[in-house]
Amino acid sequence: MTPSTADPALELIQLSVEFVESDGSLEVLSELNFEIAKNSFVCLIGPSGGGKSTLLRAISGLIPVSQGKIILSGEPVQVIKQKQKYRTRVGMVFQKPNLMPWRTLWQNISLPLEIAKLSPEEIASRVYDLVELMGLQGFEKSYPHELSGGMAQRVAIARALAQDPDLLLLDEPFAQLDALNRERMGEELMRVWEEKQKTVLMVTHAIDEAVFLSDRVLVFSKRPAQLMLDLPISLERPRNNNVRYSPKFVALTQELHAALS
Amino acid sequence: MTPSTADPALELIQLSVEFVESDGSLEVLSELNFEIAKNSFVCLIGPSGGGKSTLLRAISGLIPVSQGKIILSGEPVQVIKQKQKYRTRVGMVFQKPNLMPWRTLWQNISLPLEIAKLSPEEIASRVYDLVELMGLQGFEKSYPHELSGGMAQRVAIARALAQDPDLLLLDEPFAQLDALNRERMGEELMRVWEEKQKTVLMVTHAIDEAVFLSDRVLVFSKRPAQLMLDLPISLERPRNNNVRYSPKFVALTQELHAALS
Amino acid sequence: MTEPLKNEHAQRLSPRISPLLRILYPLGSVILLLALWQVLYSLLKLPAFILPSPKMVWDKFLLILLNGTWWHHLSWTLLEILLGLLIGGLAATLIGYGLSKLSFLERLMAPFLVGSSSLPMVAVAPLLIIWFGAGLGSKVLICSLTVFFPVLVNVLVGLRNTPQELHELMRSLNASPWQKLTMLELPAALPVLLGGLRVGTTLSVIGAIVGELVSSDRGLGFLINVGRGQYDTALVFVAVLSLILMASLLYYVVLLLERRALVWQTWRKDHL
Amino acid sequence: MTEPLKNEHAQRLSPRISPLLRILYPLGSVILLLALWQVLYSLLKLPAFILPSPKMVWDKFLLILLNGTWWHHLSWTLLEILLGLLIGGLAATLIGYGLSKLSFLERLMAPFLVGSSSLPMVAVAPLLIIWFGAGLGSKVLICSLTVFFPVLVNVLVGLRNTPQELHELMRSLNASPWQKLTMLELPAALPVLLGGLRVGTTLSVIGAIVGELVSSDRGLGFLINVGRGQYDTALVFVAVLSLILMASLLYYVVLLLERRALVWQTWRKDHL
Amino acid sequence: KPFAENEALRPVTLNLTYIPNVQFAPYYVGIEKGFFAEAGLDVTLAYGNEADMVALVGAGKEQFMIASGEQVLMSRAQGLPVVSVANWYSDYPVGVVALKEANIQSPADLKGKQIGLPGLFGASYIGFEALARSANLSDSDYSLNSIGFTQVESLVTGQVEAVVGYVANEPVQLKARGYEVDVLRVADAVDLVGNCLVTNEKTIADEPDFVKAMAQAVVKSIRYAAENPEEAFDICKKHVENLNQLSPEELEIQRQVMLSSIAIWQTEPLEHVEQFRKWQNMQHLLLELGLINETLDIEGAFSDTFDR
Ligand SMILES: Nc1ncnc2c1ncn2[C@@H]1O[C@H](COP(=O)(O)OP(=O)(O)OP(=O)(O)O)[C@@H](O)[C@H]1O
Ligand SMILES: Nc1ncnc2c1ncn2[C@@H]1O[C@H](COP(=O)(O)OP(=O)(O)OP(=O)(O)O)[C@@H](O)[C@H]1O
Ligand SMILES: [Mg+2]
Ligand SMILES: [Mg+2]
Repeated sequence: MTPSTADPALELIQLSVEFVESDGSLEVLSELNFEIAKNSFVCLIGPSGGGKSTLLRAISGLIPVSQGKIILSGEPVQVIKQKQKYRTRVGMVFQKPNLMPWRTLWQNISLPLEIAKLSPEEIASRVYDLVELMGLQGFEKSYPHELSGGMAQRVAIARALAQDPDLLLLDEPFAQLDALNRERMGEELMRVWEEKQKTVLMVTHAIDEAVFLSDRVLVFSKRPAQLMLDLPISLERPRNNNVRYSPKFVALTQELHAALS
Repeated sequence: MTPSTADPALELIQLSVEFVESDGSLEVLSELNFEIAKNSFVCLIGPSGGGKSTLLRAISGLIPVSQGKIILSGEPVQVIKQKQKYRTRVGMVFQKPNLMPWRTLWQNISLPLEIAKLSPEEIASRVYDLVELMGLQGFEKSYPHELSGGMAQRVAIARALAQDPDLLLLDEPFAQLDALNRERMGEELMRVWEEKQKTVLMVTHAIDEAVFLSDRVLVFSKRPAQLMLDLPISLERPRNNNVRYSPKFVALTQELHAALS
Repeated sequence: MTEPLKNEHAQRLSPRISPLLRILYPLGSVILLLALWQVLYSLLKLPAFILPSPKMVWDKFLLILLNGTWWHHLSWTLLEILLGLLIGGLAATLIGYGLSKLSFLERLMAPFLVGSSSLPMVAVAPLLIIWFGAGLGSKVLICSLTVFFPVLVNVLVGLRNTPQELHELMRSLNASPWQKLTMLELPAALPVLLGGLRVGTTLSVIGAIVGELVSSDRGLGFLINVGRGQYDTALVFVAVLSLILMASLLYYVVLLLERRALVWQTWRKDHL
Repeated sequence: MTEPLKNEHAQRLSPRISPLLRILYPLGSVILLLALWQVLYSLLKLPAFILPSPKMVWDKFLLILLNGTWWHHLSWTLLEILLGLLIGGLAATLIGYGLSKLSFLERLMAPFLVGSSSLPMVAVAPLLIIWFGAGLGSKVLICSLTVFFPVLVNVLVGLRNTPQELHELMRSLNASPWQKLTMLELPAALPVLLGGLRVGTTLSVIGAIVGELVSSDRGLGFLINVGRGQYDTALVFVAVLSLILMASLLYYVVLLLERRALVWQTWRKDHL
Repeated sequence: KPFAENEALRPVTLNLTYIPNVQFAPYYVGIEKGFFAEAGLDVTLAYGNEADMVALVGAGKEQFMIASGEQVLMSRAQGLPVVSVANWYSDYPVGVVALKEANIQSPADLKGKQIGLPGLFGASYIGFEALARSANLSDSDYSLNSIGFTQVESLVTGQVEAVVGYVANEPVQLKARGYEVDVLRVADAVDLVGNCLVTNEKTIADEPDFVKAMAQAVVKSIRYAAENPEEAFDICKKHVENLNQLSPEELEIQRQVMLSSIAIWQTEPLEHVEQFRKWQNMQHLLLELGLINETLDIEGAFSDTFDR
């Protein structure tokens, strides 16, 4: 579980993203350089409108890059995207669960697999495992409107995992949940991450959440976003709720708080 | 600012609330007894579906009580409600800002005053003060859809304060905000409370928020709701962000965590 | 791990209506209407060829029901309507999808869409009959046209309102255009599309009748013409009531289809 | 203290269309239509009394525009429509409000609302003329009826969809019934009400024309009858095109009113 | 058989205006008694709006129809090459009907009255104007109400004092329902051409035998129906929708309608001069009413070479 920077899951090299508009262009990311080690859990914090979502969208290939490169396990995103292998490389979870309301829980999880045209048996077995993993048994036939916010978000994570991606991107995945559910979902996510051995990059606004979950917290500056702080979180794993009350945890939280205000 | 139980703002005496349904009745609150001191800030935590919102709705007279009494500064709610003085007694802030989309920020704040048929001058001066108090200057003519979530919630609080009520009820008012905005709004609310000298009863799911804001935290059991824990928060006031890292804060948080799980 | 269903609340709070009441209410309405009609008849004392009594109309209905005339004409009108719905609905869906992909063309067409929806078929039906003959074809054409525009507008609106985030999701999953169509766009547009079809049904009935009134030798519209020509007002009433009933039934059938197809929507039961 | 506006994003991403294009597009559509028509005319070589050329229609238009006939008839139809809108809209709003307070009555009426929306006016127009005379009155009545039902349905839907939480807010503020009506229910129902009026406008045009086609001595529908009676198809085209234009204009006027009244809504610009 | 010898019957559509009705008895008789078949024709009847039909015949899309005389002239004025080839009605079939109490005995009595008619176009309008002009009345002397085809109802409910309708229909309907009425027949005032069999110039030029076969079969059918009214009425029951479902009283009314219709049928071909006069009177009236703008070649509008 210790990050090995020798073989990074994600490398950003001089990455810039601009939006061209009728009234001039807006530079959102400016010459960003960092890498994320394989199997590490990294959180990204920064001011609103700073460009965090933009970065995630660039990594998942939804928007073009103006300059620089994004490299996933050694291969540039653009190349991967064309090779159609892409969908096994990056899974994305948005702020809202983003489920298709006309699909049942089961069908929502199987969506990426159907798109990838896997065999029905293969799909069934994978989805079955994921339902189990995320503790969604008994709700397979429920439609999204019948699910609570926490369950819907769990389905969204299951859907992203269905692709079995090397890199999991999460954009404020728990923002819609209340405080208690949020804590629970965080623990859940950590458990899955430990079991599945994925690389995770997650955007959040909650400092304690970031500290509790990650191996490393990145702090973005205001727009154009640059790396302001790169804080390793050397708390022992596996972690449980008590770690929140340890002096180390409190100190890390305080440091991030200071950096942000 | 020290609570004096001698002259309570709110007293519940053997309070029960049931909902009668076609398939039997549902007891939501069961023989509840407690009082809240004048000018104190009390938070209420409890499991989902436990009856917290029901209690607030009962106090604000929106639903009838099956048994027992609710007494506001010595007078039973039912009596007050009939006397039409009621609206100066209780102000309610809901989970969603609940603004009228066709009214500007200014007009939304003035709503309770228009309903109370105050003179236009009186209304203008009161709303002006509240806009200032909540830091909403410059947005008086904006419509709700032009406001951010935090600003909308601030308007909702201003609207509740416009009635100049003795008791302010807040039902998870910050649930829709992200973590950072939530902290800010908490501090804001505390500032207003200190300035205005109101009694506040607030429902929340966030333990640290409860501890940070209140003089006393009440913990509800599962349905039918009963008082499980009544925890005084003896942290010094005025409080700032650093108090979150004090051992006392951490201990209180931990105690509440334990009570809830 | 089991959390409460999200809208447990909402469902409990929505007004319940027993199945008995659901039948009793429309029944009540009909009885009310009949009573009103009878009172009007007895009070006004108009000649029967101006306002027949409910009894006369009922007798006439039984007569033509038993000798097969009723079904002969009703089935013809129904055929026109259903063909019109099928052709108009299908054409609108296909063209709507095409237009939605070519926003340039859509803008070009927008004024026609508004204009044509206000085109009274009764004014152009004769032109259509001159151009396309007086047979089944021109009636189906009129029906198709009346159905076409509301469905087209709804297809456009439905496709346009597909949540942007779901489009992003599909893109992030590298979905092919065909997969986007079948897995996202069609299901997303379905509720609005069916809504358009529902409105279209009503309009289609009117279209068929208008076509028949202008020229025909079969159908409920023809029956209205015959009744009026022979001062058989009871027959006119039977025909008008039949077509209202037919329109209402068709409406509810589409509504039912909608509910079945859209179980995934929190169905608004109080939807008219 | 100043936070970003909530839908800064959304606004930036919505497609912008320059005011020039906004005029150019409909213009393009019209030119396209004319071209198509001319091609059809030249190709099919139909006699002019079946399909006149654009030029013939334009000449006829100029002729009746200059001698005042056009305005004479158009203004009459417009009067019928506007009176119908006023009376039908007002009645629907008042009755709708009443029904919404008496849900028992509403349930009783629901089948009629569905049924009546599918009642072809062209079939009952003669009956109305028998009962209410052939003058302006019966046309306005037909218009009012066509406007009545869509507006009524929308008033009911609008009132019913007033957010429950706002009702609670008003109750928690001890608002009087009158305050609830003016401060909550009316403003909340306004968008849907105006939407109904917009649909009603289109229907009202059709209603007026149907009434005039059945019996009249003035109005665009009458002009259509005259044109058809005199084998003057160019005149029929002028009348039909005029009424389409009028309907579209009325539609856009209501749309404009809607936008003005509803500045507080994030206005869907791409709304047809 | 003059036409199509040793061949199968030639299918042809005869377009009638309005809807199936006892007044169309001759055409039902022609089919049932085989008069059309004898002429080598397999006739199908179709019904529709008069103006639409005239346009279709004028455009050569249809070949035969029954139309009112003024329609022939008005459409010819607009360039439609339609021609009348046989007469059905000897008289103009329109009249003004009033209840006895209105006391309208002569066209002059129309002065100051509220008069209902379907619209300011078509046969009833033209017939009424002819009648009014015969009494030197103009439109300012009475008030015209467009009431659609609701003449009987409007008269009975007192919305108007007199209505314009078909002499064979509305008066019969009213009398049968117990109303006493006065009828002013247009035919008594002016001699106008009535309804006739109409085809187009192209058919006449290309297939004169075909036209002749049709015209003569029509004339024969009219005569037979007029001479055998009871048989004709029975035949009607096969062709007229709803007739069988009428009550005996209502059925009798329909019989009366047919009988009064027979009274104005042209059972023998009209002399040329007589025909010419009727057509010319019609043209004169249309010119006066401004419904046509220039004199037409009357000889081109009708032909008497096919019906005899
Ligand atoms: N498609 C786009 N076109 C133009 N500008 C855009 C686009 N997407 C984002 N932006 C702008 O880029 C900036 C960064 O946006 P982004 O969503 O990445 O911020 P963020 O850090 O995710 O903020 P938040 O914490 O509020 O989610 C914002 O100013 C936004 O307005
Ligand atoms: N009007 C009502 N009729 C029937 N049952 C109701 C009604 N309002 C609430 N309930 C029920 O009462 C119980 C308590 O609900 P309440 O909203 O008070 O819980 P809560 O503590 O506020 O929960 P949460 O933390 O999820 O907001 C729930 O089981 C709910 O279903
Ligand atoms: Mg973001
Ligand atoms: Mg609650």
